Amino acid sequence: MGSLSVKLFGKTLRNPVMNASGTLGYGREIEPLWGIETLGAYVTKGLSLNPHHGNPTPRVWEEGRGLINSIGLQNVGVDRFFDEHFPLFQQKRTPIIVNFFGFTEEEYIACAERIRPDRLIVALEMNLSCPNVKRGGISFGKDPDLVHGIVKAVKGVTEIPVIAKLTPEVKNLKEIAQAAYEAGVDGFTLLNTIPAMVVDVEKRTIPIRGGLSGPVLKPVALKAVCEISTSFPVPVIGAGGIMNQNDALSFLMAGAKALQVGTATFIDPYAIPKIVKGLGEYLKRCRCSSINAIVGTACG
Amino acid sequence: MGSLSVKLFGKTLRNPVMNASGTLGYGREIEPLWGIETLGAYVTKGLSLNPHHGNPTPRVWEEGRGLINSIGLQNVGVDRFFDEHFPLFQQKRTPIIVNFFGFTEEEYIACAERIRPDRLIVALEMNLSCPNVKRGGISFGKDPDLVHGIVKAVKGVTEIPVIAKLTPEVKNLKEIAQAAYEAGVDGFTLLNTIPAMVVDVEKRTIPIRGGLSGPVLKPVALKAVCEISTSFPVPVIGAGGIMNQNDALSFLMAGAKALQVGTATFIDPYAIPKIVKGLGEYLKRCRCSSINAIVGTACG
Amino acid sequence: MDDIEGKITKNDEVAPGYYLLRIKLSRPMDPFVPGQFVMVRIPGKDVFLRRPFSIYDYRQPVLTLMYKVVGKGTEILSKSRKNEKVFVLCPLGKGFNLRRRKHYVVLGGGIGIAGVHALIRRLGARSSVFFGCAAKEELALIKDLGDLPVAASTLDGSYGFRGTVVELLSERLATFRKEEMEVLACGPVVMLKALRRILEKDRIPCQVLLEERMACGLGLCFGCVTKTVDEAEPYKRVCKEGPVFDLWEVCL
Amino acid sequence: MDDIEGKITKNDEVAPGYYLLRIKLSRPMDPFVPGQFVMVRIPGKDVFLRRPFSIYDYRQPVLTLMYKVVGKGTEILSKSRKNEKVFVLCPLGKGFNLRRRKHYVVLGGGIGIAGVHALIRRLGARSSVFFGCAAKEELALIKDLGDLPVAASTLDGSYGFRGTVVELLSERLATFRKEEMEVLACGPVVMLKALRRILEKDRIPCQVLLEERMACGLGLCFGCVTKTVDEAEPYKRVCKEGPVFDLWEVCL
Ligand SMILES: Cc1cc2nc3c(=O)[nH]c(=O)nc-3n(C[C@H](O)[C@H](O)[C@H](O)COP(=O)(O)OP(=O)(O)OC[C@H]3O[C@@H](n4cnc5c(N)ncnc54)[C@H](O)[C@@H]3O)c2cc1C
Ligand SMILES: Cc1cc2nc3c(=O)[nH]c(=O)nc-3n(C[C@H](O)[C@H](O)[C@H](O)COP(=O)(O)OP(=O)(O)OC[C@H]3O[C@@H](n4cnc5c(N)ncnc54)[C@H](O)[C@@H]3O)c2cc1C
Ligand SMILES: Cc1cc2nc3c(=O)[nH]c(=O)nc-3n(C[C@H](O)[C@H](O)[C@H](O)COP(=O)(O)O)c2cc1C
Ligand SMILES: Cc1cc2nc3c(=O)[nH]c(=O)nc-3n(C[C@H](O)[C@H](O)[C@H](O)COP(=O)(O)O)c2cc1C
Ligand code: FES
Ligand code: FES
Repeated sequence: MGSLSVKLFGKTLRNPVMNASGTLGYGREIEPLWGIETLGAYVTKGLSLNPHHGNPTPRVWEEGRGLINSIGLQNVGVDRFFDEHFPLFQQKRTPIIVNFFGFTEEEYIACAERIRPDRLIVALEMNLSCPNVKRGGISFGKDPDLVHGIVKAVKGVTEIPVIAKLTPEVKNLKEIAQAAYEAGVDGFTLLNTIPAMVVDVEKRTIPIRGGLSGPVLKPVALKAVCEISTSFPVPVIGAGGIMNQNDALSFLMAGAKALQVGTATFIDPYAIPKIVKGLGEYLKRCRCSSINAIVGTACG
Repeated sequence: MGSLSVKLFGKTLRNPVMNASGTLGYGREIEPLWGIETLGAYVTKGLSLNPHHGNPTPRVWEEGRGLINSIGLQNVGVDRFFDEHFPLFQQKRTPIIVNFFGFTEEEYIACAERIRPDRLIVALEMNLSCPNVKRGGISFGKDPDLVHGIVKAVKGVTEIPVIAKLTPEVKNLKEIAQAAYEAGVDGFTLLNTIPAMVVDVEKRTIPIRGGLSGPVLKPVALKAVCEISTSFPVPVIGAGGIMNQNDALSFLMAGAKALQVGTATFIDPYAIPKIVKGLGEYLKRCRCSSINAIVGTACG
Repeated sequence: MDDIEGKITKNDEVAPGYYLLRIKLSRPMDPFVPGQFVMVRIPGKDVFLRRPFSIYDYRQPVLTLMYKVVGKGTEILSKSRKNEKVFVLCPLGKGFNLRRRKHYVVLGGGIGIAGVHALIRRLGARSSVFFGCAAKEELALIKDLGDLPVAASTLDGSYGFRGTVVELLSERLATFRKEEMEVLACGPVVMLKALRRILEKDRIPCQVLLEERMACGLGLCFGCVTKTVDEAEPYKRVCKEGPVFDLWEVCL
Repeated sequence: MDDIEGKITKNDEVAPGYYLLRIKLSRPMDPFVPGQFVMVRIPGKDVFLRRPFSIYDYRQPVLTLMYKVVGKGTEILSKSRKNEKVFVLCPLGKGFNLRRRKHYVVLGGGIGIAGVHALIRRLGARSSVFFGCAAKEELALIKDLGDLPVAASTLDGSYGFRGTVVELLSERLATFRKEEMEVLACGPVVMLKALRRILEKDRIPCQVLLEERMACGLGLCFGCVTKTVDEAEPYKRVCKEGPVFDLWEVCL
């Protein structure tokens, strides 16, 4: 029987399927439906040094087979997360990846410092690309020098592996990845949402500006995963419109070592367990001994 | 009765609806269905100094409600276009926008020089962002300095207004636009396709890498149109997933002075005449005297 | 809480633009509290996100919803036919808290009646029911409550009190013993704001069922928040901390 | 050429995985040349691009297509029911050129028969028809040609000649007068390549109907090209310069 387990940054995950940050609350919310130990690893909602209130509504909008969100990074702050929510993952022995962000370099650093190594913490995932929040108009993911600086600084204050989560910067993606890589980044998550907007033609207003996620992202994210996974010798985690087993396989074959499922959970709250199950069945069908054997097979 | 006519670069177009470059052949191919004089202006297939053969097949792929193309800029070259195809537009008195590209700065310049001013030529549209062709890996639209240089050089050799057609560079869009603006660009077309890819899970291959177009682009393009049209005092032409009258209105309200319809024509070859008609009816219904009155009303 | 497959057994227009939808569930739903809701996956592929609807009634195995056509999702739902399959994530959220009072005044404004229908049924004689709508055609929305006394108002005066349901309540408020009563309401924001104004003086206890655009309905996305007076954490999730909130704790 | 609304009047499985689709057009289609094709908008919203199909038969107002289920579009089409509406852009492309010869040898391989069916009907006695398929179940594809002599081959030998249709033709080739004949063929690329090999020595004139993924079908997108020996402009559009090409001008 094939094994779904993958090794990421020296830790063994029982499968390569994670939730995408911000799409599975603090973890406990999904427990009435399925246990979070189903996940290869739980990715936290984006955390910051201090709590954030987030944006006014509307915060979510349907656009074709896509979702535009403008949550604005509402979160209880890194300390309260570890006080109130981390115990559940300890109890269930579920590895976590801590997604975090800051509005200044200092905030990133202080937030990373706050997170002490733990055998359940697989990595810190730096959200370098939040299109929803515009403090001073700066976005760290925009500029290779900024990326280099911030990754280097974060690497300097933590022993936990650091993942850079990038936005679909299209043509500059490789340049940005290069900057993060040179600063010592341990892996990449691709992609975050794409900036988007809706016009209400009746009211002549813009009901929402935010980040686009869901199936519409998939072909763009696949391209990014293939490009980055063949260019850098560190693991890539794929995200963007993974709705089912087939999408998951596409990302693995494009070079992703692990996967994050976001918007799909809103359409079908069992999407994640179904994908985990589907991957297991696929291994059986193709008589593969390990899921790792298919990683990058389409994009060599 | 409201008027659909718009003024662009000093010329009056009978309506703001154009085809998007590369999606209406050389113009004559649609004539069995409707006359090209239906268009506000015809945008040429991307032309280059010398003819180009383009890419091997598959060149087109359906991905959800999106199209991925990898045509590779096949075209007969600028000279043959003017010899063989331009007479049709002269005969039908249809204004044209000449979309062109090059693989070197010299090719851009030489191509632009070849195009003599004509009362039917509204503008030259520089394709700064062709993700399909990778000669030397350079893409002009990537770097603000390259954009500045190439726009300035082209402006130096032609009296025809010059439009920069940008790719969804997401976070750098404004910076790129700024570079083009400082080099004297007369307008923008937003957006070109987004780089994308497909994985064939059965065969474990990548059947196509190319540019993504169609409805999936719309919310991304709207965002770009709103951002650029409010930042620079030159006209913006909107493109990206315009399928019907409502989409067209969204782009106008987001700040586009004119529109380009691409992929929609493949789904419904009458999409363009229907949109022109629909806009006319909208003006009647809302008792607007001119289509210009709604431009930018949502995104002020 | 579960995602239950069901089959449409009825989807009838009960008043112009209003529908009653009966879904036969393939498995029993967990016990629910009035005010709780479900997330329905609209049949077909044209609607991406699920849509939230209050539990109008549930008698195993039939779940009943009442909805108004307001946009794309409800439009397509209204065209779904008998025997079509739907997935229903249920029951969700926090319903009305009914352990506090002896006498409840229940208000439903327009389609807001769907949010308090199960509540009214559960309270029976412990409640006084007020229903407001635009015109007498919409009285069909309370047909199912035929056996209970309902004070109704119409904006055009075509039936009952002419005016809003809050104006009607305001006229009758004096007849209730304020110390013993609590108001439970569901309706458009303007209605809830007006209600707030008439209850403000005595700060009469009041729970309101709020609506917001939702993506998940489970508390996962933080997309459906409403602003509250809690300064430390002003935005609460309607799907998780709500949809029923204490009127005096929210900023409408 | 026009985009004509039609109504499905028949959509029957004639052999496992093969369907005959009859569409009643609301307006007459322009006169067509065998080998020309149509672009069909598949009912529903799950298929984005239209799909190309050869004109199998057309007798006003009924257009007939024959198709094989090979992927998403044809799968969904096979589930379309009677009376469903479809849009058909037609007639498209350049058909077979029939002004040249007295005797035509027509080859259809598998579903390729759909591309030459109307041709065979038009040529009548002027042609010798060869049809190859995998097994005798697929003979249903030539049932409509019952009144004409067809030489058939099956890969498994369950009917007629055992082997490919090109092997069959190769055996018979000597019986034809090469100076007067022309081959017209439609089938998978492997078949056309094999055909090329047996015709190469005498460079017998041959027209082939090629298939390519298409977006527009009108020559607008340059998505459907095939490579030719024309060095100046190697890529020709299958939908515009084709789908019928001179075998000796294409690089298969
Ligand atoms: C807890 C809860 C219970 C609800 N119960 C019912 C019910 O029993 N019956 C009923 O008819 N409706 C109910 N609603 C409202 C219902 O969810 C919306 O009317 C529906 O989602 C609109 O979908 P649509 O695609 O038709 O509209 P859209 O095209 O998405 O939007 C059209 C209009 O509806 C409004 N709208 C969209 N989504 C919501 C939403 N989630 N809540 C409120 N307004 C919205 C928009 O502001 C817009 O003006 C409830 C909402 C919530 C949050
Ligand atoms: C001019 C022309 C005439 C044709 N006539 C017929 C006909 O009469 N009957 C018939 O059954 N088929 C015909 N075809 C092929 C038919 O268009 C494809 O089988 C169909 O488009 C596949 O759609 P799908 O969504 O089912 O497959 P997809 O899911 O898109 O693809 C599945 C498989 O089909 C192949 N395929 C996809 N598109 C095409 C295409 N345009 N041409 C060839 N292979 C393709 C792919 O390589 C893939 O292996 C014709 C094609 C052309 C270009
Ligand atoms: C509601 C919502 C909230 C999100 N919040 C975060 C976040 O806090 N931090 C982050 O890095 N990404 C966030 N994302 C982006 C997702 O993690 C993911 O990268 C993106 O949605 C693409 O995956 P999907 O198409 O599977 O949803 C959020 C996405 C959504 C839809
Ligand atoms: C088949 C095809 C060919 C294209 N060729 C060109 C081109 O030659 N030059 C160019 O600037 N853009 C080209 N584009 C991009 C379109 O002009 C347009 O920017 C894009 O498709 C978005 O619009 P749409 O969603 O309406 O198609 C092409 C797009 C398609 C689909
Ligand atoms: S709808 Fe997702 S948190 Fe409420
Ligand atoms: S399919 Fe578009 S040119 Fe042939």
